[in-house]
Amino acid sequence: MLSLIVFLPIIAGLIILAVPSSQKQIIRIVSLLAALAQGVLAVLIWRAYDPSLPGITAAPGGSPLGSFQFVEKVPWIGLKLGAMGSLNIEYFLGVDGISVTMIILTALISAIGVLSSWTIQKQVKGYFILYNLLASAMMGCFVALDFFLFYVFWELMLLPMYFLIGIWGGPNREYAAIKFFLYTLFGSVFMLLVMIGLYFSVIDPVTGNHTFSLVAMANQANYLQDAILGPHNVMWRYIAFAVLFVGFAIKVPMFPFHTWLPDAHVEAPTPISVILAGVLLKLGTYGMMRINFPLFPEVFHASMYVIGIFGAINIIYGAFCALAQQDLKKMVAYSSISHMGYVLLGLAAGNSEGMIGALYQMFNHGTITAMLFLLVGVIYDRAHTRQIDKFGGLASYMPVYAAIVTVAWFASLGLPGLSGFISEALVFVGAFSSITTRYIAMVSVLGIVFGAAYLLWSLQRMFLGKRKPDAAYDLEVGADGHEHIHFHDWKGKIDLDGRELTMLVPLVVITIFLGIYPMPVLGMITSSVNKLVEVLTPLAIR
Amino acid sequence: MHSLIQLSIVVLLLPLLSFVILIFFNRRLPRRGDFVGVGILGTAFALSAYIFWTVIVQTYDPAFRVAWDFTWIDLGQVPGIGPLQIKMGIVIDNLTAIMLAMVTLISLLVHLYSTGYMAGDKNYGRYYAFLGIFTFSMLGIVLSDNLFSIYIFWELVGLSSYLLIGFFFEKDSAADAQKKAFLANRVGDIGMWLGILILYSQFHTFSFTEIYANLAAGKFAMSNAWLTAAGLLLFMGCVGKSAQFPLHIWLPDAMEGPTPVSALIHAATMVAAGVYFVARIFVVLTPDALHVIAFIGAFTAFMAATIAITQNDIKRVLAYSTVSQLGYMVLGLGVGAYSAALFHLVTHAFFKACLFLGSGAIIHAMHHEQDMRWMGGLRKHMPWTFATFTLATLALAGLPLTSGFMSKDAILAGAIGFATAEGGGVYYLIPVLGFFSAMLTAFYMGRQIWLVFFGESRTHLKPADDHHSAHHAHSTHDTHNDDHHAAHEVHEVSWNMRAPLVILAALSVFFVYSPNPLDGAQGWFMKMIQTPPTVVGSYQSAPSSEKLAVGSQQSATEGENSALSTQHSALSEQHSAPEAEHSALSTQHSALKESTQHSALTNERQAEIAHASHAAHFPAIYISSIMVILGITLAGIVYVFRIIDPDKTAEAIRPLYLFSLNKWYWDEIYDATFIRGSMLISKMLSWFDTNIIDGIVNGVALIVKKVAFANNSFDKYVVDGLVNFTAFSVNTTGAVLRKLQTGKVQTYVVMLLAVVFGYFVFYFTRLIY
Amino acid sequence: MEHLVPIGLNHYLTISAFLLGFGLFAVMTRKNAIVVLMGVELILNAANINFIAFSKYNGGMGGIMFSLFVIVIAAAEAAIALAIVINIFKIFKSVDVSSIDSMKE
Amino acid sequence: MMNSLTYTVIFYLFAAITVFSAAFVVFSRNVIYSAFSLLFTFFGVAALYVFLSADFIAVTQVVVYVGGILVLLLFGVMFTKGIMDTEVKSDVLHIIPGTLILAGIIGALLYTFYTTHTWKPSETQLHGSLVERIGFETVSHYVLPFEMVSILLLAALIGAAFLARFDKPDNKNS
Repeated sequence: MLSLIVFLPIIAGLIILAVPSSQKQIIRIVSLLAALAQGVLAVLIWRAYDPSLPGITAAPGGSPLGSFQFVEKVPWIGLKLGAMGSLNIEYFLGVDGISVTMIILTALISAIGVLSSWTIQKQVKGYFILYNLLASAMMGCFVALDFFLFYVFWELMLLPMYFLIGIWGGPNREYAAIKFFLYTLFGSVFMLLVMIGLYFSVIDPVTGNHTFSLVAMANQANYLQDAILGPHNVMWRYIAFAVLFVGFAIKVPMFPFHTWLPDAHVEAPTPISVILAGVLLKLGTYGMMRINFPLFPEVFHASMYVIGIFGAINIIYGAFCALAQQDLKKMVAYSSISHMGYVLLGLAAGNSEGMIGALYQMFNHGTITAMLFLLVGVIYDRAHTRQIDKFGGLASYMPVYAAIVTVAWFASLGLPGLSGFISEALVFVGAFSSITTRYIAMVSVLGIVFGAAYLLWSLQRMFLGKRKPDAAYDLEVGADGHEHIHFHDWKGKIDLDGRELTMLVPLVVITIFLGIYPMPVLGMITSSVNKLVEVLTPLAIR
Repeated sequence: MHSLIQLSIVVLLLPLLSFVILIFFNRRLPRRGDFVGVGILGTAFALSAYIFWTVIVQTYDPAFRVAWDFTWIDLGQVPGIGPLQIKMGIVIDNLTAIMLAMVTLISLLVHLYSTGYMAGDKNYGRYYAFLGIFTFSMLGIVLSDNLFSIYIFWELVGLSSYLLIGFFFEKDSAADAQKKAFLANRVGDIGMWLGILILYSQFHTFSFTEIYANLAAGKFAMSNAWLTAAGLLLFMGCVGKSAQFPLHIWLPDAMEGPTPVSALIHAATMVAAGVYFVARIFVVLTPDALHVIAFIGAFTAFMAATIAITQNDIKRVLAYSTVSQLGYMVLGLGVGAYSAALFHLVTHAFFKACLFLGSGAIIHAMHHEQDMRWMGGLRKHMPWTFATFTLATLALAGLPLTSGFMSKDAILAGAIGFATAEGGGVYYLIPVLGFFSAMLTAFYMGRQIWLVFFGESRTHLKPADDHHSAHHAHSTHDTHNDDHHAAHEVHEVSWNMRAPLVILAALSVFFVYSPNPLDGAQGWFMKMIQTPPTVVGSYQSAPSSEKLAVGSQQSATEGENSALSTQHSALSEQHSAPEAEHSALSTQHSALKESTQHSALTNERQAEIAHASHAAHFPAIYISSIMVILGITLAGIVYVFRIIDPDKTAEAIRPLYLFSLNKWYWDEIYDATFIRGSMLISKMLSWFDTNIIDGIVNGVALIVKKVAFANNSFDKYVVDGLVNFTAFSVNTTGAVLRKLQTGKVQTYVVMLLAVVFGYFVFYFTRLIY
Repeated sequence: MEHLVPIGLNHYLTISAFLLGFGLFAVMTRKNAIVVLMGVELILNAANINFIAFSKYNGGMGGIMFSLFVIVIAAAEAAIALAIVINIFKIFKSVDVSSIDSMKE
Repeated sequence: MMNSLTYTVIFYLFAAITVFSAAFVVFSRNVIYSAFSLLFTFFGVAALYVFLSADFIAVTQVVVYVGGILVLLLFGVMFTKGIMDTEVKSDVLHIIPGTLILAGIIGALLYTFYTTHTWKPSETQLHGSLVERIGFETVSHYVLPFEMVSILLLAALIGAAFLARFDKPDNKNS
């Protein structure tokens, strides 16, 4: 099941490989079918998933596999290394509440990304092959339970992303692609070191060999006492945690490591922005929840304060930077940074409300930001500019577009009734309830105001009022006496067309539905996250 | 589930239904679907009226309360806490029933009124949809039984307010105003949210009942200062929503919205929600917090009144008047005059809605002329409007026989009582400001009535270009405007706009609320809404037994009757002995009342204030009547008899005049500090981001690149040089040695043998030496 | 004749040394491939003499048997070598060993 | 058994024939002369074998070398060029290093032989005819090398016949 959902896009990619590159429509349809099939599988997994099982089994005596579901575990690479012992890598897949949420998100965003890629005209075949590779790698990251396998998928993701930005991007694409690539690679190199260190510190309780299994690593009883990352080696454990954290934080992206994001977003084509913001950023925080924190619980507990401060900086700093942007897409990119700060803050709280909120925020940010980037893409397709000042009064001429923009913008600023609110609220509830992060939460609340400020301001400048003199479009009086809008070389429908509505309406519906009744998602994640929190809480406090 | 709960759910969801129908289908319905909105609101009002009838008239029990909740979010088995759920629920008590009826009634009237006022607007259907979602959110606030859902609906009314203020979004001023309103509210909301968080972090629940029970049981683990902070932060929500100083700036600008909206949202209901919320959380407010609230209310009332006297826009005068009256309500809550404040809320809602709708009628009749300087003489053209407007004005000014008189008087009496109970001194500032504001209120309302309805029409005095531009601003949404007959075809509005005025004016008369026109306390309202005993202050409580604490907590969560109630009342009567009447008042037998002895000191304080207020009742009547008459007289002197020329007076005290006209320069101050400050910070941080952070990144990249280049040179000249040298030497050697490779086998044999011979030589040389 | 040393091992070795020397010289210096082959035969004969001489004075049969095999292999070698020489002649129209240097460089 | 003087004289005679004819093989400019001179060398060597009690080897030497190899060489000479062709006269090259090495190698070997004092002839030297012993050894101790050598010889002869074949129509085109 999981293998199928992971490798389905790659299969589609192979099929596309056999299609002549002139058959663009067939290529697109094959990709779409693969994405839809992936979506169906995701729904099946969601329906078959038993939300009462927590996933991680930390307690000694529990099943060494944990209570993960849909587990697939076969030996993959077994190398005898002589005096070094042997290298045992497993093909180990499985899901718990944390990953099943992300699987659904990934399937959803991938499908929408394919639809959004319909307008790509340049080298369609290559584009969709890379796109499918990317979709596979992302999905693989979320279901891999072997650290090595995770790492393979993690790196596999990098390559198509690099080309997708570097070939199909905007004018400054090479710079952005290189920056993205180097930054992420920088993080993952350290991850590799920690991974090897962990390998030599952990023993699989069943076989007695070293193992890359994350489930085994999450149980502190499996660590060798005197190994490099064993419980006695406090300093190295701190260093490993920090290094791993930086690796994931770059992906989030966390404050000092965030500058690749605006560049990458501005240059990337719309569907890639959607994927990047919708799924890739979540991998950073997902990695923290899956790997960084449970493997080093005592270090996490000691560094909650620091993580919280970085979260707060992300929230407020991102909001301020967004306020100053002239480029709409850049503004949305900075809003992503701000919103991912909520996730960090929720994680830093270290309690159930915060962590559940963080995970839910990951999901909601995925859908909402995808919506935002799609909407930016819609206007960019028409006007060929994203400068906020080049618009004005659009609400009169593109009412449907304006309505959906309003929903998306308000969802992003955390309006109750839309999904973003519940996650933000839970994050704050958690962060405030935790004594460690209480004051940080009090400062971070300012982010709510500034978030509203930049979103409403951009909304006003683009949609309200009247056309500005130097706007990127003309007005002409139609046959019925009303004013109509006219973009320079745009032949299509002025307001949203059918394809764009197909992309956006599901997201709007999800956003509203999950804002009113969040349990379909929250129900899946609570037991896993509660268990995670229990693992993370030191015995002395528990 | 109680049948009232079921009904209230229907009432709550009906406006939402209206919203959904209208937002999607308004263009396909006849008349853009306005009948859907009006019809649904009519139904909702009928049901609310039934609830009101059942609760207030039939039951007539001050302690009436039914509640129901359901699990909204289930967070599962949370480590350290156990099962944790976030619940949503509905509570119906007397206050809810009254508010429910009031909100649906005014909303219905506004719906009805708008069929005339907004007719012909191009977004007519959308307007009704927005009204629907506003009513839904407002009812949600009223019905909520927990802080979380109140916060949710709180933000939703903010949204609907945003949408309605910016209804004419093509005007930049409207777009600015809607943004300003939302942001100012957001600032208040984050305070409120932090307050909620403080309480939640202690008890892991949002429910009012559970929080109060826990507080009463002394389970608040943080310091007393945190509790005061929690109260003040929660009050911040009210500051934002009810436009109290320092967040009052958005409300006057919000008059950019359609006038019926101003009546519904920015006069009667939404802005009153802040006061309603403070009343809901009244029991957690510590004395310190209450003092702050009282002062803010008093200052707001005064400040807004001083601004109102110089404004020329008819709606702005009313807007500042609203701010001022809201200040009164907040003042009332701050001084502990709980029921008086809520009473004022209800009475104010009706007469202010009447005033706004009346001004709407005037504006409509004057073809969107809002400046009072160019009005005048409308009394003859619009008799219905004139009559209802005047009645509501009298109620606002607080002349006897009106509802406003009773409620304002009760608040002022409470203020005097408060000052007395707190021991005078600076606390007397509060009643003084209150009375002074009452006089100012009478003055500016008198001015307004005179300028609008009396004298001769001054339309022709208006400068032409000003007239034109003002007119033009509205031309986008007003299809039946016509420049030519602006002045002389002013006539009374149609019945659908007149009827609401009449109904609202009727509700501004005293007998609706109390048989005694001088004492509202004898009316049903003050009987039904009584001050709840506070739950804070248990930290001060006398060493009462643990058993009582546990018992009180149980009974508090269980419900009304309790085995301990006799004991409690005995205790409470003991400490509130001085005045039996007020002790009864302060020890109501609602669910929370059992905990009286834990907050003994605070409740004693309440009782004392109530007692002092009662004593101050008649002085307050006299003083306020005098002040009102003074104000009206002054207005008469200035505007009717022209004994003092207003223009010359304004010249004489020009700095003060400008200070008032420019609204105390708050907008400029905020613009210079917060807004410019934020923009500056954002520009700085953005610069920091692109130049420093990204600069560091690029710098690192550059350094790496430089190093790479240096390395490259090293590589090129040293490492590669070495390699090339090796290659060169090999090449040279090869070139030399190549000569040896002749391809002739015999040459090789020669060499081979030469070597063998060489070996021989070597060997024998070794052998010899 | 008493001064004459009795015929011993060294005599045979001396003869073999001369045969070897001449054989080598032929291989080294003569251009004609046939003569080179003759030199090789000389070298083989020199080796055979040594084998048999040592075998005689040692008393074992190893040298004898070995020389027998050497003769057989020499025959095979001669046959093959001549075949090659004839092929070379067919290709280069010459049996001049020194002119056959196509492996140079 | 002849007396030692006769024995010695005959030995020296054959030794001289062998060495001088070998020298003539090498130094003669005419290939034909070389070939005939080689005949004498082979005979001389065969005689030396007789002195060394290896009568069977001597016979084999005569049969194989003189009857086989030498005839083969003569055929080779004749196949390649006309007998009396002037070009048959083979040139020399590397004459100086060749001479030096010739002298050096011979000198060095002789020096070695004569300065080696450890030659100790066995008590049981070979005497008389060895034919019977050779037959014995061949089919007992050396049966495997014997068989291998016969196969090698067969293969070599077939290969030589194949290589030396004239007119290979298959290869002409390639």
